[in-house]
Amino acid sequence: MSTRMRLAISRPTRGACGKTGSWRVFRPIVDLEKCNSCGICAMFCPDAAISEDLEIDLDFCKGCGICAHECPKKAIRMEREEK
Amino acid sequence: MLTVATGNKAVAAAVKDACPSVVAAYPITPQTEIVEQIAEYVTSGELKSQYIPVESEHSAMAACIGASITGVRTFTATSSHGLHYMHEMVNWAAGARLPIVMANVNRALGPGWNIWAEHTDAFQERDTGWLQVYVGSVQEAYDATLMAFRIAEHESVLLPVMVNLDGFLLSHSMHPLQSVEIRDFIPPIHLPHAIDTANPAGYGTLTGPDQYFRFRWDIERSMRDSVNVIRETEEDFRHRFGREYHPVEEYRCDDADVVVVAMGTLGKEAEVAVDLLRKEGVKAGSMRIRWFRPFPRLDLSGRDVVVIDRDYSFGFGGVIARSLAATEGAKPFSVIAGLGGQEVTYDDIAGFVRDRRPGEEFWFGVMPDV
Amino acid sequence: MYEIRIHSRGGQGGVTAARLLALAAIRDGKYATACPFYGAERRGAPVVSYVRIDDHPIRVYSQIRHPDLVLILDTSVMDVVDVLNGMKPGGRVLVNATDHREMKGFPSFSVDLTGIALRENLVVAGNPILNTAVLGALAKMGIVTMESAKMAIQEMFSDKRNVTAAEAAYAELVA
Amino acid sequence: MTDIPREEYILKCTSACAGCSDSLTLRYVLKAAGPETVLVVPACCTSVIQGIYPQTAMNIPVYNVAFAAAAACASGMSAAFEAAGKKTNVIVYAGDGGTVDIGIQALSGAFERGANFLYICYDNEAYGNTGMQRSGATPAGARTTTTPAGKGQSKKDLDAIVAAHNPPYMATACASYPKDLFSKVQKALSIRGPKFIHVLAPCPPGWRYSSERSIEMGRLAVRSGMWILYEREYGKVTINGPSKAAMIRPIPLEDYLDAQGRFKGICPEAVAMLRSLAERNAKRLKREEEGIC
Repeated sequence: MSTRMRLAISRPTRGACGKTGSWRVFRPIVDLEKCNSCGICAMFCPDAAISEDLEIDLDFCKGCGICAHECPKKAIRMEREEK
Repeated sequence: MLTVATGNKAVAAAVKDACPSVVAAYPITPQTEIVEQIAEYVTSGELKSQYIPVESEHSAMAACIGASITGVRTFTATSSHGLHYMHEMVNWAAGARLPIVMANVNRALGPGWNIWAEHTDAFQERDTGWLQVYVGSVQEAYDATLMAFRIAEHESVLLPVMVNLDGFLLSHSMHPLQSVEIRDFIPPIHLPHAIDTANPAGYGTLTGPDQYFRFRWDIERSMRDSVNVIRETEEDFRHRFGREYHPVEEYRCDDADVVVVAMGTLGKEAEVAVDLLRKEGVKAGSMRIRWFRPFPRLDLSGRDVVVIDRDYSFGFGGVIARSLAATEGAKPFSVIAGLGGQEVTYDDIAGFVRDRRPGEEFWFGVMPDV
Repeated sequence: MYEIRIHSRGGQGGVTAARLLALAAIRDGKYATACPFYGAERRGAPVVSYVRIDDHPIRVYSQIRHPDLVLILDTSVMDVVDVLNGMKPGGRVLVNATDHREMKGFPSFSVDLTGIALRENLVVAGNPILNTAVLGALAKMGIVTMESAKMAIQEMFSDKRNVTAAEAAYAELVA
Repeated sequence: MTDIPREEYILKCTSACAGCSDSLTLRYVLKAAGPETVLVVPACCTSVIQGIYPQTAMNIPVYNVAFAAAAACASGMSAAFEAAGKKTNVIVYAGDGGTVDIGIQALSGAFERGANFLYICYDNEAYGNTGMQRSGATPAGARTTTTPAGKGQSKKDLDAIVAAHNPPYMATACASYPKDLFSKVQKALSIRGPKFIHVLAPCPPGWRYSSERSIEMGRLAVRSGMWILYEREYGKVTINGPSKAAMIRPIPLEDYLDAQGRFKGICPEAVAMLRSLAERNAKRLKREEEGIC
């Protein structure tokens, strides 16, 4: 690519849309006692904000609550963000 | 080889020689023969292109855009209503900096249905960022199409080029045609921003007001740079193949007191009128504007100017006349003639010159005769 | 500049005749253009084509108003079109007919192109093909050389009967 | 069971609404397609959620193109890749507006020509990007900003239109069944020619339900028979497991409608339209699957 700016070509960037974690109204809290690591939460996270180790990336988690809603063990609860 | 061909066949022959990887086109009178001939070349194997017989002009340009962004050479052709049906994508092609070459067979717009020559169709695309060239003969249709690929693909241009030829007057007229051995006249295409899976990128994502204008400026910068690329290409063409072209073709202008400015076939017919006028003792000359974008400079100082517009911008005036008023401060006798294929002969043109009224506008065939 | 106007009906090959004539003139080393006038006509409607031949490049695109030669491929067109309109003084007329036609004092030549085409079995979709034979007649009238006429025909058509037809018209036309 | 790769091709993260099933769908589409892929995206939610120049969340080439142009652009692109001898997947990823309305001509043309690409329509049943105006894909009774009293007409039968082109492969899917979606994309990309996948994409703000219920909403659609999961390979229909089960023992349609604000106050006529459409579709597909049609 020439250095000349001919057209809008965007480069892949982590955080391209900012830290969407700031959007959250409710924060997912995992109860590790109840979690059986089935991975359904990660499977359904629209933003892939839950890692393979089932760590939730709070920098980007928008707090949609799908993980809590879909968890078969009810191991995730949504709590009001303290701002 | 020297043969006889129509303007349409000449364009198709140039496309065959330039060998684009993808041709996507939709037929429309009077462009149809271009599409048919290319289809024949592809079927016979003379042209190794992917030929996409799209379902509309909008899709023709969209398919060329999709192909071009992968870094291959592309071509399409259209006319009139077809050009305007693809208008959205005509803008897109330039903004996306894709060196697509398109032949446009100039034709009037309905209603009423009229399939004959007029320049208003292409003039309405003048602000899209396309380079536009208008040819005056079948040979020039071939030559200009070849040069269009080289100019469009030049790294300091990377803008699409529209080759315009008058409907029927050129598209269906048969003239001598001498094809060339192009060899390396058109270098292999290299699109610096071609889409590449090894280097992922988002093309045309949301672009804010703080950035958008930069890309618009770069279109204009390339348009200005194209002046030299056009000169260089036409010079190399003359050097290799012996035929000479300039952004404006001047005829007997050196000592002229009055200059006729016209485009396309009318620009050639004007030369015959000039010869006629010279015999009468009128020091006339003619200038045929070939490149309309980028718009050329014309030396009109101290001369009477008669502009023939085969076009009109309603509520404003003849586009060439108004353009020259803006760029050269000219006060031309503005003749509106040839709309919808209206017959305009060299005798008529000589009449415009003899009875010129600088600063006025005259609709030929509508207003009382000059 | 020598200007020829061809009157025919859509589908009779008037346009191809114009092209062949221009090609033959170019093979003679001249400049030539051929230009059909397209209306909204369809097969069977009267059509006009133009051919210009000159020693210099041709820059005229408008229709021919004052022809040096009028070629009539179908005499029935004369009922609806004034084929002699604008005829140049001294202009000539070539008619596809079995008999001589009086053309208001303009020298007129007749040749039975249809008969020649039928004899050579040059018929496509029921229409006799006149456009190759006519080149022989035009060569006889001195518009192009017979050699170039044959060359042009061979470049556009592989079927040898087209040349035979042109030769027949050349022989039959009394110039 | 299909192994779904761990790779993500969307970097954290897009600016899609919380709970967006378009984002979730795209995750699995890209996992199935892999890195040798170009996405063609017409105007739709996906064109605005990637990020703002000069950054994008998409770690795969994306060509954003005008609203009506996606299928034609993709057909040109796949022809160019073919001319260059490249085996790059070309996938159109378009919303319902860009597919059933303004983009239908280009889609039809490209499919008739047998162009080699995969067209995915993610269908949230309205113009979501511009704030939920009705589209041809909006179902009867649904309230949108341009049908404030509920739409009076049925959803356009896009699948029947596509099927009429006899593509080698077409399917429906929903991100509530990600493995099913993943394997359908994989299968589609293994076939040459025009392929089509129609994905139901529940939309929290547009359908007016709270974001955590996106997956549930897709399931309710399938279980009530409002969305039928099936494939049509070379003309042969297979109804997929979840829809097979739903055909035997569907949940009440109201379970699906009552969960969404857009159907609030829906008139009985519209409910009847929805019900009869669902039944007709189920019947037709069943007959097709059995080879009676």
